[in-house]
Formats: sequence, C-alpha cells, structure tokens
Amino acid sequence: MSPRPEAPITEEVIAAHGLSTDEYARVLEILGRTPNLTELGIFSVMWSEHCSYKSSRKWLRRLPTEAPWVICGPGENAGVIDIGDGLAAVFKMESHNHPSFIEPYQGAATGVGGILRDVFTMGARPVANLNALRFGAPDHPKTRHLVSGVVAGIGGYGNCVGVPTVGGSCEFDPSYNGNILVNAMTVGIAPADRIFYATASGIGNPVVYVGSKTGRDGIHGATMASAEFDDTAEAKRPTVQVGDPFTEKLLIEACLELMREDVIIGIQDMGAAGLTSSSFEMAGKGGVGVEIDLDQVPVREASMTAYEIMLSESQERMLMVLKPGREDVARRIFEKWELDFAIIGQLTDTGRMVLRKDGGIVADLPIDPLADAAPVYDRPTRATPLPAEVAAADVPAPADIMAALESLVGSPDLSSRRWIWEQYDHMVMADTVARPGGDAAIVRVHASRRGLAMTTDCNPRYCYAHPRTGGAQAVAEAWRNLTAVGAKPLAITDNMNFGNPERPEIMGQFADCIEGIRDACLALDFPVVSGNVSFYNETNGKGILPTPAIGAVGVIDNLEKRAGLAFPAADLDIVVIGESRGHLGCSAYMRHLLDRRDGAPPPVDLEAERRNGDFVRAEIAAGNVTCCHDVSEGGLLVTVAEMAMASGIGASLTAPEGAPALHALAFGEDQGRYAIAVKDGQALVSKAKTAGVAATLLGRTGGGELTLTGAGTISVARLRTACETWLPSYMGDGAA
Amino acid sequence: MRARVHVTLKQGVLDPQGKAIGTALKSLGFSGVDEVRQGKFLELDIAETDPAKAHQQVSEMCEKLLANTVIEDYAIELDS
Amino acid sequence: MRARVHVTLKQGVLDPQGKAIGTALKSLGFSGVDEVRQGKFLELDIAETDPAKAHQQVSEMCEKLLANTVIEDYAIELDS
Amino acid sequence: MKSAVIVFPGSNCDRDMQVALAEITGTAPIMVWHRDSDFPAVDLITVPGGFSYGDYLRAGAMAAHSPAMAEVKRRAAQGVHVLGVCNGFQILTETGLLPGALMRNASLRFICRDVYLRVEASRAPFTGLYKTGQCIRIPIAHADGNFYADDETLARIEGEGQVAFRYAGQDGKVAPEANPNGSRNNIAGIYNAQGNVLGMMPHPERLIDKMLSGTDGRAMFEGLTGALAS
Ligand SMILES: Nc1ncnc2c1ncn2[C@@H]1O[C@H](COP(=O)(O)OP(=O)(O)O)[C@@H](O)[C@H]1O
Ligand SMILES: [Mg+2]
Repeated sequence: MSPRPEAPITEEVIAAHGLSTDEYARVLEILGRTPNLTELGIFSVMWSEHCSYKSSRKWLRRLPTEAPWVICGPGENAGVIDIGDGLAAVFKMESHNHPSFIEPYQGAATGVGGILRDVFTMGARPVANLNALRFGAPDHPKTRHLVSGVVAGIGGYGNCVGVPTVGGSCEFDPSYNGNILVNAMTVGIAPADRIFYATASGIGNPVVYVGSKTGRDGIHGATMASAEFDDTAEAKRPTVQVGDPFTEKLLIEACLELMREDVIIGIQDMGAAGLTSSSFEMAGKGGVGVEIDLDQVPVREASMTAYEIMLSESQERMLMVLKPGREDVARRIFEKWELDFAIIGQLTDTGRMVLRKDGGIVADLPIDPLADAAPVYDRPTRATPLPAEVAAADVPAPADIMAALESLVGSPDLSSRRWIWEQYDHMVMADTVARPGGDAAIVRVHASRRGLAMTTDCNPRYCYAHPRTGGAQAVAEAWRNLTAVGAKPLAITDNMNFGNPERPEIMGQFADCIEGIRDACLALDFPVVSGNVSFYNETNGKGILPTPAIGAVGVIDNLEKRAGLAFPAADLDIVVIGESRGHLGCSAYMRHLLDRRDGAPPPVDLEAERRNGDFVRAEIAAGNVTCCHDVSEGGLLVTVAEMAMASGIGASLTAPEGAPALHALAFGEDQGRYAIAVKDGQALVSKAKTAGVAATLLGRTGGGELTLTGAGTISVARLRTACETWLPSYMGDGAA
Repeated sequence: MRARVHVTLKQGVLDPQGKAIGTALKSLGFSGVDEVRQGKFLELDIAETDPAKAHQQVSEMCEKLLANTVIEDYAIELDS
Repeated sequence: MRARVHVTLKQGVLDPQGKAIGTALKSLGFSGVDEVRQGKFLELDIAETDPAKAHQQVSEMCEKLLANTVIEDYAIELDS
Repeated sequence: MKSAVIVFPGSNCDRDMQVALAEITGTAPIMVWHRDSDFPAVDLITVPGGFSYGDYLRAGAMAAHSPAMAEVKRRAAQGVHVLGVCNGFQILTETGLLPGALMRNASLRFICRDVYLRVEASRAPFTGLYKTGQCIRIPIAHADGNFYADDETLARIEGEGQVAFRYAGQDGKVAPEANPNGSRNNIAGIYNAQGNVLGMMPHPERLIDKMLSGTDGRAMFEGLTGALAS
C-alpha cells in the first residue's frame, strides 16, 4: 500500500540524503514506486556508511572472530566472551568523532552514553569505561578547548552513571587538527547464560519503547538541507544531542532489573539512526514484520513529523520486544525508575515495516532488502609501500641522552595523563585493582578473586608508515599490555578511524591495517568480537593518520598473582625480555627530538611476541614476577624511567654486550619486549633462555637516580617533574 | 558598567536539568508546573563606559567563552 | 503563566565559577573585567493565572528547592 | 550493629557502602529506597555518594526532600548516628542537618585522587580508632566539594570542635597546597553540634581492602561497629 505522500522527492532532496543515483535507482526497484520523504529518510540512514558498513564490509570479513571462549562475535550490540565462573565479559568500542569536534563536551558525553547502552542492552552491568583520544597539534588554536571539553564530557557522563573510567590513550598529531578522535569503550559483566540479543520474534508480540522522550536531536544532517520544503525550518533545525547521564543511570538499573524477570524477547538500544535502525535491525534478524503507531512514541515536542520521529537521535532510549501479556511487569519497573514506557506496536508476519501516524500509513517498506541488501562497495585500494629502514648509525645521537630522556618523558605524547584520569572517577564500584597509569587497568570481578584487565592501544604513525605492520603492532601492543599485568589476553574490539574511503590510498590503508590485525589476531589467539568503523575523518582532502584503535580484554584468574610497573624495592635486578636491536624508524625519539618521521616502523615478529609474552605471563602467574612493564613508545630507557617515576626508586643500567649504539638501545622501539625487576635476574635470564626467549640483564634498582653507563645520570624527581608538568601546564588552570 | 547576561539553551535542545527540576517540583506537591528550563545568569562589572562598545565587548565574551553557541543563546542587558 | 527566577549567590559568598570565568576572560585578552558572578536563571511555565497566587507559589518553590537560602538569594518575575 | 544505606535515583556508591558495612560490621545493612520513610530502627544510617538526581540544580538538593531523608532528620534529632559521604554530605547540608554548603571545586573540575586527611580529634564513634592528629589517606571523587560557611558559622564550627577532617599534606600539615577544592579552612568533613551526624567528602568505604591499595578507611567502620554495637 502506498503511504501518504509528503514533500516532493526532487533530485536535490535525494542528494541531500546522501544517496547516489545508483542507490536511488535501487530504492525505486525495491519499492516499485517513489518513496515518500519519511521512507527516503529511512533508506538514507540505513544505507549510510555508518549503519551499513558498505565500504568496509568486504574487509571486515577478513577478521578472525572465533575462539572457544567467544560466546558472541561481531554483529550484535557488543562482543561477548566467557571469563569463567559462569560469567561473561561484554565489550565494544565506538567512535563519536564528528559530534565531539562540533561540541566536545556533549559529543564525548553522548559517545560514552551510547557505548554503555550497547553493553547493558546485552544484559551486562557495565563495570569499566575506557577511551582512545586523538587531538590535533598542541599549538593548534582549537586543541586546548577540545581536550578540555572532551575530557570533561567523558568524566561528566561516566562519573554520573557511576561506572569507573579506568584507562585509555591520548595523543596529539597535526593530522587530527580538523578531525579529532573520540573512541569510547565499555566493558560489562553478565551471567554467561543470560545474554540478551537484538532479535525480534513471535508474531503479535508487543514492541515497547522505554527511556527518554524523542526530541529533534541530531536528526540526520540531511534535514538541514531539506529546510526549503518546510517553512517552519528555523524552529525545527536539527540540534546537537545532549546527554542525560542521570536518565542513563536509571535506564541501566531499570533494564537490568527487568532482565532478571523472564519477559524480554529481544532488546536493542536506539543509537545512530534511532528508532529506524533499532526497529529494522531487530525485525531483520528475526525475519518478522513490524507495525508501529508513531502517535504512541513519547515525544518532547508536539508536532513532530514521522520523518523526525524515525530519524531522531535522542539519547537514552531503548526498544524491546516483550513476551505477550508481560507488559505490566515491565511497565511497573520503568515507572518505579520514573522512565517513559510505551507500547508502540507489534510484530507481524508481513516482513514489512508499516508506520502509522494520525490515522494514516506514513511508511510501508520491506525489511529484508533494507536491512540486508544494503549496497556493498569494493572500493579500489592502493597499498602503502614499506619505507626504507633507517639505520641507527644514520640517526644522530643526542648530545646528552639523559637530557633527551627528560625531554621525551615531558613531551606531549609521552607525558603523564594524570590531568585526564583525575577527572574521571576511576574507583567507583570499589573494584578497581589497578588504577590508570599502568600498562592495563585491572577491575576485579565483584566479590571474587578474578580480575579483568583492559587497555586501548594504537600507534597511528606506525600505521601510516606501513599499515599492515601498524595494524599488527596495535594488536600486539594491546596483547602485551594485558600480559604485562599478568592477564591472559582473550579478545579485542577494534575502532577503525580512517579518512575518505573513496580515495584508493585511504582504502589501501584500511585494507592493510585489517590484514595486519588479522595476522596478529591469528598468531596470538586473540579474536575480534566487536568493532566500529569511522570513515571520512578528513578536512580539505587531508585524512587523519590511519588509526585502528584496539580495545582489549584479558582475565586474571587469581588477583594475588599480578604485576605492576612501579619498582617494588631497591636492589632488584632489571631484566629485559625480548631482543633490543635499536630500531629507531618511526620512533618517538626521531619525531620529538629530531623532527623526523621517516623510516619503517619496527617489525612485529608475532612468533617471538607470543613466546615472550607467554613466558612473562607464566612467570607472573607463578608468583615469580610482580614488577613488569612492556616496552612501547619511547623505547627501553623511557620504560625504565616510567618504572622509576612510579616508585620514586632509581636504577643504574649498563648496556649489555652486543647492544646497539647507546642512543638506539635507549630509544629504539623494537617490539615484543618487557622490562622486569626481580630479586634474582640471572635465574630469570637462564629460565628464559631455556624457553627460547631472549633475555638480558640490564641493571639494578636503587637510589634516587637513573643512570646509564656512558650516558650520565638524572634524578627521578626531575624526570617526574618533566613528566607530570606538561599536560597540566598546557591546559592551564580552569582552562575553558 | 554592569552587564547582565542570560545564557539559555536553544529551543529544541534537551534540558535534562530543567526536566529533573520539573519532576522534583511535582513530587514536592507543586502541581501545575508545565515546563522548567534552566539557564545561566551572569553579572559582569566592566570598565568600559560607552554602552555601544560595552555591548560589543560583552557579545564577544559570549561568543568566545560565556555561551556555547552550538547549543545556547545569549541575551545581554546593560545597567549603568 | 511564565515565571522567571534568578538565583544568585548571596553577597560575600565566594563564587568559584564567577572567579574562574573572570580569570579566563582575562587570559582571553578581555581587560577591564572587574568581577564576574554566576547565577542560575530558571523559567517555569505554571498553570496558576492569578499573579499574587503565582508569586506566592513560586516563592515557596524557591524556599523549598530552587534556591539554597544558606548561600543563595532569589528574585521572581512573572510574565503573563 | 544494625545499619542502613539510603538509596536515591542516581546514587552510585550505595553498593560500595553496602559492601563495606557488611564486611566490617558483620551484618548486611538495610537498603532503603528514597520513597520509604518507614524503615526498621538501626544504629547507623549512611547516606552514600553518587549523583542523586544527576546533581542537577544543586548537588543533593532534590534528594534532600525525599521521604527517607525526612525520616533521617527525625531520627538524627533523636540521636541516631548518621554518616554522609560525598553526595551524602551534600545531601546532609541541603537538609540542614549539617551547616554550610558544598560549592563547585575551585578548579571547576571533577577530581578523583587519594588525598591525605588530618584527623582533628579522636572521637567515638566515628573517629575513635584514629589518633588525634593522625594523617590518613582516603580518595576523593567529586566536582562539588568546596566547603563554604559564612564567617560566623565557620567560627562556631571551629569553636565547637565540629571539624572532623582537614585536607593535609602527606606529612599531616594542613596547608593551602593540600587543599584540593578550595574548601574554607581545608575542611573535608564536619560534625553537627551534637556530634551524631558526620558529613565528609572523602570516601572511607573505598579504602578498606588491601587489594584496592589501602585500608585507612576501615578504622572508621570498625570504630562505629565497636561503639554502636547494640
Ligand atoms: N584518555 C585517557 N583516559 C584515561 N586514562 C588514560 C588516557 N590516556 C592515557 N591513559 C592512561 O595512561 C597510561 C599510559 O597510557 P599509554 O601511554 O597509552 O600506555 P601504554 O603505553 O601502556 O599503552 C595508561 O594507564 C592509560 O590507561
Ligand atoms: Mg604499556
């Protein structure tokens, strides 16, 4: 049946909705008639890059997604893995880049809100938030304001809902000047046999709307362009989404309370493209039809059109299909929590989405073609060749290695992030065993001796220089950060942030990063269980550095056996696991002290990575090692300096025999390495050798200074000042 | 000269605080409260004495700092 | 009827937000800003149509909830 | 000892308080929903941290008017002990059970970190197991912890020995640099005039477990357990 006509569908209207000529032809073919405006709007959001993954789908299929402990891989709201004791960890990372650039506080806040919903939708109580942030150059006029707003927004939302924000990453690079990255990750815990999915089933079952009312928030940008066919355009202008963390907190409690009752068949949060994508996805997965009466949808402003209601991105809303006759159980719970609750429709056997409003039909669309037959593109790719190696001999040594170290630990990318994490309540829920500042945060599984370790990682400069190496490195580093605290790495979520996929070099970066991630996932038994793609991060034809942010989760069976990075005492031996070859290409040293970004990134030897990591983890699990830090950006000397700063205890180091040139030993970024402080270093080295793992004695802890034979000495206090000063002084007091 | 600035949320922008205040007033027994919107009110003492220039200066302050013009409107009054 | 309520800090009460705004304005290059005070501005749509009663009702709301009279003053205006 | 935790929409340290009380007092506290004014008699009522009603309007303002708080006020007047932590402290000032007000932090930022506190006086039941002048480490996590009272009130609080804790350096010295939020006289926690109501911004319930990097908060709950055992 043809729905009520609305505004005429002109070429401009189609273009404003981001549909190509081919795509529109497909719309006509599917419908056998011209769509009305509401229907066109629905097609446009369902087929947007964001919802349909049309450019990335082909490549995402390459990602390994299976392991015996994976309960649910990509495709649901979040990934689910078995963590033992009948429990599951549910997690995902998602970008809110563009909204955060427009309005940093609300953009970041609603990013956190959205990812929380993805996790509790599946029946998990959120237990931790993390994030991956990338900002423009510190001297760019917008950067300070963006940092301030984003951090406050993440804190403002997470603190209020009472989920600790326990970790993340934050870097600066001019490529993000016009396109910052705000990727938010949530980890939740659920009973492994009580996971909820977004599948609708049972003809006649009620479709229920809960949470906040629907307003004209963030309605698809296309409406702005469609102002000319509406004379009340000014008042109806789409608005920035504002987060309401208080309502989210109530929604979490209400949903989790409802999930303890046996009433939910399917549940889905309303994220991007709100009611449209949630209803289509639920129905599509269940192979059913839906009829919705839009007059029943709770709205904030009277006179909202069908188009607006379907495309609104108002926050803190969920859609559910309930078991028949159980509506009252649900209604009581939502009323207790003072949230809106409305039965807005039911499931049908037609396979169609029929929307009614004011007594008429305003849309009538077949669900499968929309949900599944969305366009898929095989976009051309151009590979980035591996840059030439830079030999250590061709990289000038600094006049003073310790002064270079001081400068590095006080640089924008390596300095302490305390200013950030102190604005996050990282302790609420009283299970944060390892607070921010270590390799991975550790959150205890409530009332148990088990813990979850988690981290986010990516080195975009490696990814830019050679995407496949960079992709593999990001996964390996996440794996290593989990290992360094003693956790068994289980799975990852990936947040792929790239430029315009219509450009072959960008698509090439994407494809190769995926290949690299695949290599590492396979070698490390570390599957991808959820993820997100954000394309078009570019301004004036200049893309961001390719940034496949990796969020990773691991498990520690016995929290008594874990490691931290602070030296626990003086007079311990310092041992380096893994080989130090002095690889300086793409290093922080070259970038920060020589202003050079050339060379190949350090190669990632996944076999050695695994061997080294498995050895370290076994030593921690056996209680032999309690102090460990992986070697990442900045190299070995920076790593040891971080261990010293965290404890206030110094160290004296001597280059082992056969080591590369001193500055290359100090600042080289060879992969697969860990620094460990133990009582009997020689014993550890021998044990490692037996296991086929490279290990070297590097020095001893003690005193208040850090010394490297032949390079001089610097006090730990001085390093600490450099490391702790940069960010707070950059942000100034009360920075606005 | 004293400037009084009202910063309010643009029409259509969700006001979680106003909403919560409305609910709280109702539960305190104040019936008949329809909608509540919360904004900011700023008073600034400024040295500028020329009204036109003062207005200009305060507008700039609003654009740059006092209001978040993506979601907020502002209105300026000057007392002398 | 619409009520407009200004909630401001009592004289003598330190205003951290106003102070921070003042400092930020200076660092943005706005000289000649003497003092900044930040308050709240609430707009309420109420059903009551009698001005005297409305005023009375809104006063009660202020005393009970909208202002913390330990540190804040309030002022009510009614539009009709 | 019997205890209760009042839970508001938006409370989020209610479980942490529940765990601390259950573990240290040996008896699980009663969890009281904010609409409930008819809860069993207890020896200690706690008002937990969080963001009741989102901290909208003013932190603690809306929660202060709940039926449960009306009952807390009544029982406090009868001498029942009341402990408010963080948002709980804000709620207690909003109800008038404690003097002063908690304003936005001077930095305007939310702050979450361990701070050092000077225990002003060893005083049962709340601080009886600490020594007078002892320096303890407890985390704070708040955006509105800037304690304010007018000069006269402040003089009275000080004069009557109502200050329970002050922010201090690691050496126990009370100094401006140790003040994280701009509170007058570095005040981190105060008693009412009768001494049966304590409000504090730092979270003792977060530091009762070695696994969570400290146990300085335990002595408060142990002291309460010993003193209020019924
Ligand atoms: N945006 C952020 N939010 C919270 N914590 C952060 C953030 N950025 C960095 N951190 C924390 O700072 C520490 C150092 O970060 P990073 O250098 O990325 O660690 P690593 O090299 O071990 O991956 C980590 O504990 C991390 O969780
Ligand atoms: Mg690390």
